[in-house]
Amino acid sequence: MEGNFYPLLKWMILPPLAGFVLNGLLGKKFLSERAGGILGSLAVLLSFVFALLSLSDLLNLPAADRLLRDTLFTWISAGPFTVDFALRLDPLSAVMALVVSGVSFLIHVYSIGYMHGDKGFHKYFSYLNFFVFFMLVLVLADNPVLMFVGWEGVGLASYLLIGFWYEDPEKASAGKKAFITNRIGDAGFLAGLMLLAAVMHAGGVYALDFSTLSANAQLAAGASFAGVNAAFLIGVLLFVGATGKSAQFPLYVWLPDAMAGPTPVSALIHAATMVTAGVYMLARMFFLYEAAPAALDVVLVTGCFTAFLAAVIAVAQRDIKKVLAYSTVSQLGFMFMAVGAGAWAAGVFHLTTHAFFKALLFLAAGSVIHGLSGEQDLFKMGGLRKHMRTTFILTATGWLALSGVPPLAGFYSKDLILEKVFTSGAGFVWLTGLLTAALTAYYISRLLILAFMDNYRGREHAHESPAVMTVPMGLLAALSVVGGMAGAAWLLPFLQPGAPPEHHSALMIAISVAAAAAGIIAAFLITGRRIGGGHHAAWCPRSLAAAWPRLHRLVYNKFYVDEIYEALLLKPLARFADWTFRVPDSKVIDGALVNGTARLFMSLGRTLGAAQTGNAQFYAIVFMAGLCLLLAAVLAGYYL
Amino acid sequence: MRPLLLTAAFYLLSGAILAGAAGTVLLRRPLYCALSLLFTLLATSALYILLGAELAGLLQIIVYAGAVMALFILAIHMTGQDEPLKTPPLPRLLLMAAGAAAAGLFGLLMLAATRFFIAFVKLAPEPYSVAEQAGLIFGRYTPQFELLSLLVLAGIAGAVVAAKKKL
Amino acid sequence: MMIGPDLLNLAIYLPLAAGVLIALLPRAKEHLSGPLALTSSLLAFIPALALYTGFDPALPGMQFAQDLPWLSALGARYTIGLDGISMLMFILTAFLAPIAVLSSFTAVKEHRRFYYASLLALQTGMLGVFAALDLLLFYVFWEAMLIPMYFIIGIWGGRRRIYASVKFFIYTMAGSLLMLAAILWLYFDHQSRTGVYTFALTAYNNSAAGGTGMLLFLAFALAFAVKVPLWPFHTWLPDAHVEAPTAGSIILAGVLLKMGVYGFIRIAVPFFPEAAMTAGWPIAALGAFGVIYGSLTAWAQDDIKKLVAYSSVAHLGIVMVGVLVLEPAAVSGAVLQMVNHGLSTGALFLCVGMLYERRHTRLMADYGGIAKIMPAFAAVFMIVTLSSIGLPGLNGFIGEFLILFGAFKVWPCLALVSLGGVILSAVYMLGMYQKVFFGPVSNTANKELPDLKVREWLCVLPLLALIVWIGVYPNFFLRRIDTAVNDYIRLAGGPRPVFSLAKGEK
Amino acid sequence: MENPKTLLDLIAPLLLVAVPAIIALLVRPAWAQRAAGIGLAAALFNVAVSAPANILPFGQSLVYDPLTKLFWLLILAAAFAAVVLTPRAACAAELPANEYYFLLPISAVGLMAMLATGDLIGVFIALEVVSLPLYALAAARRTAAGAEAGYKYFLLGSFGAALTVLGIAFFYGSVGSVLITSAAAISGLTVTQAAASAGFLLIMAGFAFKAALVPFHMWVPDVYEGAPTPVSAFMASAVKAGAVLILFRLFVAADLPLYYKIFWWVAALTMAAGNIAALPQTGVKRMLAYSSVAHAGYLLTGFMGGKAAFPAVYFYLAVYAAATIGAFSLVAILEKEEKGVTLDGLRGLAAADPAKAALLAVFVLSLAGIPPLAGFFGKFWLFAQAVRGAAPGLVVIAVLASAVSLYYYLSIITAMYSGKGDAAAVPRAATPLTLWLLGAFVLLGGLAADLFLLPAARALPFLP
Amino acid sequence: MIHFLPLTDSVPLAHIVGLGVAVFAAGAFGFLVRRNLIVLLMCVELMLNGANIVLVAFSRAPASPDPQVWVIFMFAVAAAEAGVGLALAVLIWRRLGTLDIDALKGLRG
Repeated sequence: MEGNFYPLLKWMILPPLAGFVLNGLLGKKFLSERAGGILGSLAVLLSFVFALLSLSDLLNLPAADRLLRDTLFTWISAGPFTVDFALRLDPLSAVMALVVSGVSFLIHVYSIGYMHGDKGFHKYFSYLNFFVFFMLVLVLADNPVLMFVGWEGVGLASYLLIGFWYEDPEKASAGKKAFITNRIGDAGFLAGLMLLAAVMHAGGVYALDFSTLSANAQLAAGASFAGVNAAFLIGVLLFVGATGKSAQFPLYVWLPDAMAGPTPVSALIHAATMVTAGVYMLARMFFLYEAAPAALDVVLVTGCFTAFLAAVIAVAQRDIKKVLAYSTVSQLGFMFMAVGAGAWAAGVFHLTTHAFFKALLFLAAGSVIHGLSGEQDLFKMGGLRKHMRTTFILTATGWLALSGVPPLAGFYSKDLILEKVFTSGAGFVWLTGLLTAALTAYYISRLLILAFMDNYRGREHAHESPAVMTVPMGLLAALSVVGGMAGAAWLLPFLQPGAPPEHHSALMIAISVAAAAAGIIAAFLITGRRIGGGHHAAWCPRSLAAAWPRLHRLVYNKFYVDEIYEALLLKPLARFADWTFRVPDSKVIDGALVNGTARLFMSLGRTLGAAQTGNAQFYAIVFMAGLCLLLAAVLAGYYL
Repeated sequence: MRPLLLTAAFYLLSGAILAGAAGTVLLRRPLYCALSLLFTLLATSALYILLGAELAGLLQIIVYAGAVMALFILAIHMTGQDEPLKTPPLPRLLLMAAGAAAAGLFGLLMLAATRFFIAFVKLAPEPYSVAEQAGLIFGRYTPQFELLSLLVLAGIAGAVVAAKKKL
Repeated sequence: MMIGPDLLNLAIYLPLAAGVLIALLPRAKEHLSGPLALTSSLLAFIPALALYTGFDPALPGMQFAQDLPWLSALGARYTIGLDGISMLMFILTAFLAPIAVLSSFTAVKEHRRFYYASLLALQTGMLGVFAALDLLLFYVFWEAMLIPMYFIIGIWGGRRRIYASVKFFIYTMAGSLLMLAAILWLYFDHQSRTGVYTFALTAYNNSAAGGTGMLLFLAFALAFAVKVPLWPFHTWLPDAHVEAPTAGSIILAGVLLKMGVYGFIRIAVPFFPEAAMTAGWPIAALGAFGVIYGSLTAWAQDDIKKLVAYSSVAHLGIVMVGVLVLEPAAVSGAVLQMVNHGLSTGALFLCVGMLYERRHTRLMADYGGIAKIMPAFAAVFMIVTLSSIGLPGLNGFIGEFLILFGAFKVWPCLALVSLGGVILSAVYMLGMYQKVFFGPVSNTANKELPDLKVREWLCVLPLLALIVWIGVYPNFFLRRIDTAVNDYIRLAGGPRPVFSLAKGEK
Repeated sequence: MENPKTLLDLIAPLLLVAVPAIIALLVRPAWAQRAAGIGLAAALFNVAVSAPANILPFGQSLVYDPLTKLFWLLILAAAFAAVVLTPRAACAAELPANEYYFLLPISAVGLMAMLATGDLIGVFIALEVVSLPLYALAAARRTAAGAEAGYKYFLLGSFGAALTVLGIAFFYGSVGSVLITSAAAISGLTVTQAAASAGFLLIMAGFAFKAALVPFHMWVPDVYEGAPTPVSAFMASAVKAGAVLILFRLFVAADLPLYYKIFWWVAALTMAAGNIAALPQTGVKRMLAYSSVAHAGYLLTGFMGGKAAFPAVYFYLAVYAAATIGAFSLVAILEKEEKGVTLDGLRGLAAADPAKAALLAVFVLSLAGIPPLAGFFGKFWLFAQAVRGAAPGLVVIAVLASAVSLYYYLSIITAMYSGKGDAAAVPRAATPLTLWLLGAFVLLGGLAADLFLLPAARALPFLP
Repeated sequence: MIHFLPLTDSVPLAHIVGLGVAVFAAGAFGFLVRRNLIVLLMCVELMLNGANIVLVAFSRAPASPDPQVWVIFMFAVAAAEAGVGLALAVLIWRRLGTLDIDALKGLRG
């Protein structure tokens, strides 16, 4: 262990914080738009550079114990709980830090172009830096509590950025929806942590940093809470947290609405970095899941189901960003399938490659929307290959990578996951995974065709995006191409030094490529025919909508999941809240008990007042009656 | 023969007193009530003498029967309220309550008193001499006696305040 | 004047003296009363700060103690002193008072001399409660400070101020009168056992057990539960908060509610540890239920101040769980949460006050899109809302985290119920924030609202600074209350048995 | 002043009050108040300075011991305050000044005599000396209400007196002596105990009437409302104090468990009836009347502590008397000729006359028993006696009753301090110094309770 | 046990006390029932008279002169009371025009 005070880690997280503060306070008045943009991007670049430096230091260490820690100060110490503000760099967090800072830097540069002329330009960049700071804190945290700080910090950043244009109540409530759904997930995360802490404390372990936790994982396995095995319960609860953050079933509803935010935000937060936090957390806590295989099955099944469901929905969407959003949900499903199958390294590998090509696709969509000055409906686009050539080429790379066409990145990581799932024996899950891969290829091809092929259906005058936007996209495209091969060769052994080298069976490769090809061809057939390409076979339906109209409407409306949540959860809860205030609070406690007693005493007072009739003789009679009563009481003592 | 006469006289006087009291309470015209009260007071003073409290009996006639009754008669004439009042008596419920209260008081007190009164009171005993009683008044009870003077003075001033037409 | 009891006395009685002075100002000098009040409450903050820095966290028991004869016929002595917990509450009161005074410069127009005199008298009353170590002295301060609060709500309050102030006064008074009977019973029971008439708090620790102990504990608990406010006894809070002027609400939420909890920590639990051990769970359950109940009722409000008032019921519900669970982390979390709630709810009321001063309405429907018109105010309100929700990185999270983690080990179900409350807090707070700040500027009256003025910045900045400081580096405060927390737990009969995480089968 | 050797020294205080009263009858009306005031002040000073020596020229008929000194101090202070605080305006308009300033001091002399004699007959006669002037004074107002109040008070007063005489007769018959101390013999009696305790009860009833305990309290609201306010002040403070002290001496002397039970119920009923009946009142004077009934109840709660409760009872009487006289005097100053002061009448007083509003608030808060005012310490120590006397149940009732009383006490303060009202039109008469002294005593007296409790504790052995 | 008449020159104490209490009770009943103010006063006098009879009775039973002195004092007290009472009655008559007790209903509630 390099000792606990490796300095570089704190320098990795400080620049974004400085960027946030400077842009936030001084931005509007003192910095020009250009200066603000550069400051923001520079901050993230610094983090990226420091990440690289610390990576090289990490690599110098012997393969077995590659760990760098930096304890800044004791954050909380109350009774048995001591939580240090400590950062940790090991292969897993190094990879994540690189991905986060690298992709963020590119998106920052892109945003300078995209957000040009927006009134809240500096506020936007300060929020982005704010996000990167908390993401890095999340990734580099040495104990789950600090990770939770990062966890909620990024949730807040996404809330602020989704609702960036808050004049529109639609966007504001989308932000609120994202934050609250995250909060529900976070509650699960917290509950899991609480149980973990309780189990550890019961076992006499009081430090909560990951090294000690993984060393005492068997404590959790041994203990049981309310009859259920503790490790399993912690695993599931932490996974609930992950579903909230990484938009898995049932808490994925917020991600499609999160598209209300600026597109670079969608690219950075809702594709590349934040949503992957769930996968990172599971990978980080994997020592726990090893102790509770049942929890892994839960992850596997949920991941698979989410992937399939999202892919189906993506097929029928009209809004370009909605398609990409559901695609992200689906790809995250894949990552969770990988972790569920026990291959967290494969999951992280897919996470990295996905970050590249999904960010690329989102930025491309951004430049399309920017080009068509705000138009997002696929049916109003078309033929953009003529007007936006570079964007077309870059989108094409992203399309190939996502579909899993070799040799691009998508193929390597997705194929690896399918193979791991297959080898882990979950046959049915593998089959659905394969089908989802095909569907993925289908909807991304459909997007490409609708947007770029054929001729332009919209009214706007499409124009190509400036260099400051296309250059980052180019870099990302390069990474999408080269990332797969480099990752397979270098990343996996780096993450799991001891693991045996991966051998890809030829059969598995063939099957996944076939699935991808099927998807693409189907897309060209159906979508191509739909937009009037004459020479297609009769059996091929004009479009999905025509073939199964009722099914199509169901899928287009996202299986009405939002409406179901609204009807089953939100509405009744709101009505119950209203009822608790109106009836028990105002009527029962306040009305009956408090004011009731007051009214009772007042009426008693009035009756006593009425007894004062004013007639002196009546008083005398009361006098005598009282006296006789007392006299009787006195004498009773003697005679009874 | 004398003792028999004494006891008969006692019971005669008791009957007179009770009749007088009933008269004061029940007669309708205030003047008749006043006269009935006068009769009661005289009968009581006779009783005192019978019981040996001669000084008290005689003083009762002078002070009580004389001065106080004069005041009452004066008050009745001043207010000219000789004929019976036309106002209706108390509602039945209050009447009954009053009766019950008074009877209750009598019953309870007698209940308390009878348990121990096996003692007897000699009629026409040797009375305490006036000198002896005077010695008490100006001996042990001087403070009380002085207080009485203050009381009467206060009574006069009070009556003047109440009856004064204008300040 | 080294750091000791006389400094403590100065800190307590300086405001009262200044208050009397201000009340006697001639009518012509009325405009001076505000600044004078501000300077005196600031002056009073200096000794409090000196005490805080001079406070030695390692030393167990009371510091700066003083013990003078007072009513020898009754056996009551003037004993004051501070330990970790009361020191923290002491400095919180001294810290919030100047802010409350500053915030009412523009809000209060008539009877200003009497207003500031009441505010300063209230400060002395509160400081006295935290410093008193003699049961009778505690009770005198406890009820004496009701009078200035009654005047503040009753005279300078909103439309239904009379109803609210009378309800507040009688509700609290009735609760504490039962405590008076209990004190008397204890007083004579102690005298019969030891032959000594005394009111010293230390004499009554662990003083009664069994049935009578439980009865007495409930009498004390009722008086403090009304103040906390614990669930069924809370209906005075919304009326008092809504109708009180801004400064009144700040002090009411910031300090008065904490006296209920302080009462439990200093008196109710240590006096009857056995009864507290058995009755602990039901009362904590009331607290946990209060968290959910408070959040639900807050969500149903359309008046911002009422929403914040009900949120206080929720926040203090979770504090009660923390205090009664007798687990070191949870208790120090609860004590810290008392400060946090004071800061965040105080700041919330401050901001609502600023809005009220501009638009003279508290209904969310009358606002909308304020973020565009008053961006700085929106940012400040955002930070305070997040602190109130308990977002990590700010002060709210530290308290709630410690309470939840500590309480889970002993009462997992209560911790989980409170966790539910934490989610609901995000729902209603962000719901309110969105209705007020986001969306289009629908109401024309909101068009040209001025953003924060200098005076308002001065009010809110110290609160924000502390909110962030406690969020980032809470250890500075936690270190100082450790010994006091352990003393409390020891007096309360030791930590509770941990929930059995049975070493079950695989 | 060395010990009073001669009889003159013994009765000097009584003379110092009576003689100026008589002078007040003779001098011009304007001087009458000064004469009475000087007389009372001189007596107060004389008593305060003199050291009581236990000489008994007339046996138990006239006793001057430390206990009597304490009694006299209380009565004289209350009487002095009532006399001095009678507003001159009221005097000129409706009260016959000369007689007024004669009758009130005479009533005070009656009270002093009542508390200085150990002989029941003396006590009865003194009680009459107290009552007669008050019957006249109650009727002093030139209105129908005045006459009615006076006559009602007279009727019920004489009814009570007659009962007391019968009680004394029975008591003497069974115990053989009329000394208060002989009440201790009741428990020893065998055959005649029933008659003795019956007689004892009748005597108690007479004084219970004067102290306005529950079954005998119905006259209080009407008479206090009808009578001139300073007279009500005197009745509510000095007369009630005298009656309560006599009740206490009798109760302590007899010390019968039966009477503890009876007083338990009477106290509970008095507190409840007094406080609850006051809730709906709008007339401030009538509300204060009901409050004085309730306070008699609180005092009875103190009785449960037995003989050792005397310091608490004495201190509470002092504090209660100060607060009641203060409150009534302020009402006297504020009321405009016949129309009494109502809650609406007080509205806006704080704005119009802050000094009087603050003083009334202090008096009312002390009556309510809110710390740090003296009323709280009085109530606290009184309830403590009840707890020592093993009557916690009564303390709980007392505590709840004072919680109920908060409502109407606060309604007075709320009226004064909220909004604008016709109180603003009150003439800005100066606030008399005595009122400030009473206010200061009530505000700070509690913190210096030792000044009352310790001497009272020292005087304990002289209780029968 | 009370036995009658054989002792001719003395009377059981109970009879005298009974007489006194009876007069007292009659006075009390009259006081509670009669409407005319002056008759009320007479009833009060009756009650006092009854009490005096009891006092005199006891002056004989344990044979001591004191009660008789007290009876004399009671005359003075009764006289003073009657004086003030009648003055008030006249005042009521002058101001309210009637001596009926029902007129005294102004103060109530």
